[in-house]
Amino acid sequence: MKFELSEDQALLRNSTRDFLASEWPIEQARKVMEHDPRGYDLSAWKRLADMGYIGLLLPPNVGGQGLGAIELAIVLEEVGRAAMPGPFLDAVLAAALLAAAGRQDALVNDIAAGKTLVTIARDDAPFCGGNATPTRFTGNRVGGTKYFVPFAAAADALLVTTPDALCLVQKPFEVIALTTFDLAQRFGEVKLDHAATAIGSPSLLDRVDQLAAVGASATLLGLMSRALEITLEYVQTRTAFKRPIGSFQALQHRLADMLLKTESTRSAVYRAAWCVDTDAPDTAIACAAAKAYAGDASRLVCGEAIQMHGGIGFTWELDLHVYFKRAKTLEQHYGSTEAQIEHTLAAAGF
Amino acid sequence: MKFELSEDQALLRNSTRDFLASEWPIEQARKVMEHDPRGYDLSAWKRLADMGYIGLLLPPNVGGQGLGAIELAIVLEEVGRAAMPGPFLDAVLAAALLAAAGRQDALVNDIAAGKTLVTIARDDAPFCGGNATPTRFTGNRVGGTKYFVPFAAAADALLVTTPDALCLVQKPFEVIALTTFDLAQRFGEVKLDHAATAIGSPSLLDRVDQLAAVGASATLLGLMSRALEITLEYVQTRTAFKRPIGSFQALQHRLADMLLKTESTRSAVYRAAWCVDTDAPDTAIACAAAKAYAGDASRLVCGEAIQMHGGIGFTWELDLHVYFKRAKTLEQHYGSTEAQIEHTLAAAGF
Amino acid sequence: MDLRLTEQHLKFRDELRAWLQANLARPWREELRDPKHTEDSLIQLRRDWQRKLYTAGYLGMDWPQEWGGRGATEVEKSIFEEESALADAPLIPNFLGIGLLGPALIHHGSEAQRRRFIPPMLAADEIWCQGFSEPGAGSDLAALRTSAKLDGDHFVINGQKIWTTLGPWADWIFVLARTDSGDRYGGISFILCKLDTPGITVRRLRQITGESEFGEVFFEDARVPRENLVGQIGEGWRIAMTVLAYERGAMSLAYAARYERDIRQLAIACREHGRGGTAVREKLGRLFVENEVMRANGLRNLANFADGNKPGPESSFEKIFWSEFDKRFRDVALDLLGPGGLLERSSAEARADVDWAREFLWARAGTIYSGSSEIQRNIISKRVLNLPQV
Amino acid sequence: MDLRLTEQHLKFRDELRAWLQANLARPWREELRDPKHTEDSLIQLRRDWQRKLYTAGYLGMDWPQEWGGRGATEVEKSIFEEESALADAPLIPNFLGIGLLGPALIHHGSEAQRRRFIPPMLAADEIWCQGFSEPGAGSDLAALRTSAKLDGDHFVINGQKIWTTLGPWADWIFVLARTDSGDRYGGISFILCKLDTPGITVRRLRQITGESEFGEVFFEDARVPRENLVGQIGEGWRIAMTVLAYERGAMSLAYAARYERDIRQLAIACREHGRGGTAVREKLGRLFVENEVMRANGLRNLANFADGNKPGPESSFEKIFWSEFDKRFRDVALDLLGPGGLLERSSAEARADVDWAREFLWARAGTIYSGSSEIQRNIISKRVLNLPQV
Repeated sequence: MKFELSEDQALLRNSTRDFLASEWPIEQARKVMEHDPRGYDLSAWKRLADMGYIGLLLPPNVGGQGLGAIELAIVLEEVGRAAMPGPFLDAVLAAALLAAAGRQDALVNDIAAGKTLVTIARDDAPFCGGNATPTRFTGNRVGGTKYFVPFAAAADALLVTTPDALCLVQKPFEVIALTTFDLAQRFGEVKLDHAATAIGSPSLLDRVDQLAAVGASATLLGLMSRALEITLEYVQTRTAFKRPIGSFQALQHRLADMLLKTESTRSAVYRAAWCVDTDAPDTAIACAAAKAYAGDASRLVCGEAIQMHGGIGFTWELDLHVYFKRAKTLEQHYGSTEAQIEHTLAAAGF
Repeated sequence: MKFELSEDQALLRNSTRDFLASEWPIEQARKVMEHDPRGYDLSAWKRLADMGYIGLLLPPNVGGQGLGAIELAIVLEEVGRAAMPGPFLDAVLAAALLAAAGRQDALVNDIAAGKTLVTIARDDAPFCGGNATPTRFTGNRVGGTKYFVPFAAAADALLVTTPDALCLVQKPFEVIALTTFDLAQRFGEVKLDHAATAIGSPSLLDRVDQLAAVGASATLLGLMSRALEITLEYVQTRTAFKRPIGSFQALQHRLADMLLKTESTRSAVYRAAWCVDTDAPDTAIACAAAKAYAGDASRLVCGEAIQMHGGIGFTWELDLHVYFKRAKTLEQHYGSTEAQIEHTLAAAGF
Repeated sequence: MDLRLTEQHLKFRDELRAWLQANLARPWREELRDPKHTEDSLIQLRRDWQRKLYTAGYLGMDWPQEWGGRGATEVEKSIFEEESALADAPLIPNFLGIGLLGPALIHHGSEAQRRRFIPPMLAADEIWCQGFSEPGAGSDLAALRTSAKLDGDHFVINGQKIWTTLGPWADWIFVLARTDSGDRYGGISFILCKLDTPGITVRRLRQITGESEFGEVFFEDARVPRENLVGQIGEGWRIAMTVLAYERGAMSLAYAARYERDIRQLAIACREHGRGGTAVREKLGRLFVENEVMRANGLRNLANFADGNKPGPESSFEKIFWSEFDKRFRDVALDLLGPGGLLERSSAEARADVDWAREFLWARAGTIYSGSSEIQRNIISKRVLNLPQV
Repeated sequence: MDLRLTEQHLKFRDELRAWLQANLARPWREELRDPKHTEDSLIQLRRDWQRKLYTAGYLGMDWPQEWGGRGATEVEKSIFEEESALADAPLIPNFLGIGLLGPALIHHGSEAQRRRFIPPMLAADEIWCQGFSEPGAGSDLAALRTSAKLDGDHFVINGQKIWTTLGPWADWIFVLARTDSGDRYGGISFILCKLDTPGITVRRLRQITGESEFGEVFFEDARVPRENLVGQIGEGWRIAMTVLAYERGAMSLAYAARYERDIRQLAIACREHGRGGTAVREKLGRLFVENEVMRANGLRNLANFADGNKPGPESSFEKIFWSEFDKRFRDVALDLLGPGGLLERSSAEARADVDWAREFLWARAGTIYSGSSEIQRNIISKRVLNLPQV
């Protein structure tokens, strides 16, 4: 029994951290977020693919690394720490969904190679509530409108969820940009009236949803870890009333709570990942609980980070708002906190 | 415009505080709670009546003082501070209900004089939920079971709520004690199959419920004010690491929040009372919001008071637990927090 | 106890309400989402609005008659704020000039200074920004290091000010500068500087909302006439502390009016999106309840003002209450709305009622500016609770 | 990463589970609500249970073989706690003796002390209570003032100890006493005292739950043989700090097991009372989610122990997490149940599943005893975050 990463896993973490430090220093990440209309950088995307990251979960015969959820969590924690923009998790999940549907063709290979971008189109309404009209698949055509489709404008194909089947739709799409305050992830609204190929039953999503929960909560963990780190550095150096502000007990106690939340998220995320990899009986509970907890915790920690920075924390220049906005956005996607609480209860038989 | 009490009101507050200090020092209150099976002291009850407190809201022609909700709040704030046990608020509300129903008879007079105890029997189930079976009134008889009837064992008559009518039932009752951790208020379960007199429509409760909300939230205000006072004294004298613990910033910030909650409750309670007295358009909202807020705030403040006392706060000997238990109990009665939130929304047209 | 406005105040309120209805073309939220507007045109609109208010006699109401005063008190000012919030009127650009500098000049300035500065300030002909905070002096304001050295009949000013609201549009800045480096409080002076003075540079400071209402102001050997000193040398700290108390009037009623409108909009949005259930209802209800308590606090403060009390350290309660509530409210709103709540105002599908995403971000500033929640709690523990300080 | 128990640990768990099923007559909650029981008879039952566990080899499992050890580690101890919680077994009365004094004797005691005290402690023939806290020394334990003056071959002890769990039933107490008033830490010694020694008085201390598990112990010129000193004079603080680290093993899994049972009972209660709706569901769900995170923390700690790590200051996380959660959980439970949740165990209509009222009150102690949440946060900020201390 061991909670620490294995040697290979630790190596993956270190190499990912090094890779992102050189490819995606925060200045570069922010430049792409603020100035690249696509929301990510194509040549950097190719290098990410060449390093094997996009094919992380795919079997080797389709160009993948055949790794598991723990490795996914390791990489996405680093992605979160670096606040790397782009459709990384989306592409990984789309590839996993295709693989789960038994596809081993050029499409999957091309995703892993970074040549083709596929993301999953899920939301049937732009807001929460019962007013959604599901997209339908009949007679080899898919019709309806999908909202908050990740990187829809850049995608070559979409995996569209319908109550009838999961289906694959090729571009071109009519995409209306849905612009949120999170510049690391771009969304589009896509009107569908397209020929489509069924690739499998909606139940294939179950496992992909677990991977999504692990991936998103690992990203949230990375975000909050880094925001806490930045804050710990700041409170050691920033002085007020002739003392470092980190010496004030009221802040110390809140920093202790931030660390507690961060480390508890870490426990939950890696436990969930381990459950997925070992097909443990409490996998569904562990994944949903990790995402639900991570969303709350990350928003709180990143928010406290801004507060403790005072005025400077409210400036565009400082990076903290990028973390805070990402955290709030991820809370809403890949199964919102509310949805994950419901998943937890359902999986626990409540 | 003036938030401060008028001269008469300030006099009432001072005289009530003096009266309770001599009649109900905390040692006496605790003695009665712990050793008097009735839960209050008959001779003290008589003196309370003689001072005019029970008839506070009643018109002078039935032995009352003809005062209003502000005065009710003033008195109950003091009752809360003193943690006075007994059916005071219950008797005041029952008298108000009878008066609202137009009763000006000996019964009302006797309540005001402390000779007769009447309380209102409302709850149709011991727990929250949809499983309650309403008590019914038909053919001049009332049938059903009422739970958490205040001081049922001591009551001479009960005002029983039914969907059909409010009705008055005379003792004897078969009472099963419902013993909670709050020793200041006694409850009983009463099986009814009794002759009963209709006294009016259930809608008469609306105004009484507003008085109940004011009275209960004023009591909660008194409880939390006193718990905070006790704690402020303690943190000034108790030392740890060679400093008074009140000099630790982590405690200071929490004490500031406790004061903020206490003073905000004060604003809400007296605004609600003033609304009732002036029949202001936002009376229903103000009363429900005051009770909902006071319940949360008082539990939090009394709980923090225990925490800041450390081990000694967890002892029976110290009085704080009496305040804490009263606060949690009042949160559940006279319109639970949940019910008052719903009242607020309904009154605001949501 | 009496929480009813007097006849005189009711009359004031009714006249103001009628005036607002007649004079306010569109609610501010509609201006904000009109694509024709730029940051500059929005400022111009606020400038025009201030001019209108001034002409109608609604500014400086509690000042001496000669400066526009009409014998009003905190009560009229609070009614003004509440009615402006109800009508969703723009915030005047010179709110800091009128809120802080005006009282400073009236109580501590020279007659010449009052004549020179007050009329154009009220008329929005000159926009003022506030130069108190510095990169190294925020919560601990007295740590400020911007220096003013007397050289003949000029001060030579060096240093940097930050969080200067409306800095990029302002004509003048009122500055706290250090005239004696050895005296923490007594070494600070209160000086007025024209922003086009050589050696003064204003830089925009972008906020996390993407807007740039704030600025930074740099001083490099900027020479400012000695006559621009308010009060005596070394009196700056005392003047600033006096007027800062004015900044925090009875704002709770105005905030409660604004929040109630937004809570109601949130409920409408939930209905429109088919979002029901007791969980949604309880969340809306808790927000509404807390907002009612804020309103009760506001009524109490207003009544206290009407009763002749001055704002005291209790104003810290008000600041903590609304700013901490705002954070929670905006967060719950996004959770109820779902992903669409995070949309930029200009995006497709964004709701037109409230700019939920911007409000969520903006709420993070409320617990920081004008004395952070931490500073407010320090004030309460020290000045209200009298807790031992170590 | 591997969170699976090894074959050996699985075998241990399965054997223990079978043993518990065969040997535990009734779950503890059923004993608690059996009206035949008194406080004394419940203690007797716990004593009997400890004896059974001892005979079966489940106590002192990680001690040297001669004292019952079987080469076990924190992993087996944690499994033991979790399985005991799942089976709802009684808490052994000597949990503090075995948890704190045992390690102190093994690492710092004399051979004679071990022979004299360990066997009857394990067999529950002698019950031990802990004499660390004093009325004036709680969070600041080193402020303790109980004095032990050497007089020939006896210590003469004067002072008062408080929060002595099971004090009223104990035979012995292990005490931290001051042998040098000038040396804050180095002036403290660790001494064993028989409670029937003349000059020692035990008084029951009633808790807010109405129970009297705690006591106070008064020392008035109590003469205790010098041979009852553990370690050297002045070593008491060091010994206490070492063994206190043991008090906080990996308890999260045991707590999570117990809380899950109660959360499920709460859901059943809501169903039985016809209490539905999304608000209730969300509350239950949030509790369940948080409890799962506690379980994840527990698995992580367990795996770290199995991996050879010793408990460090991170154990403060565990303490804060469960105790703060417990407070919120028990409060939400009462809100979901309504007035009936506040009933005393013995009252009509009280639910038989869980003593909700008592748990609500008892939860207030969790954030106070064994190092309050405040102390735990101090430890984290100092020893984990290395924040500057002033």
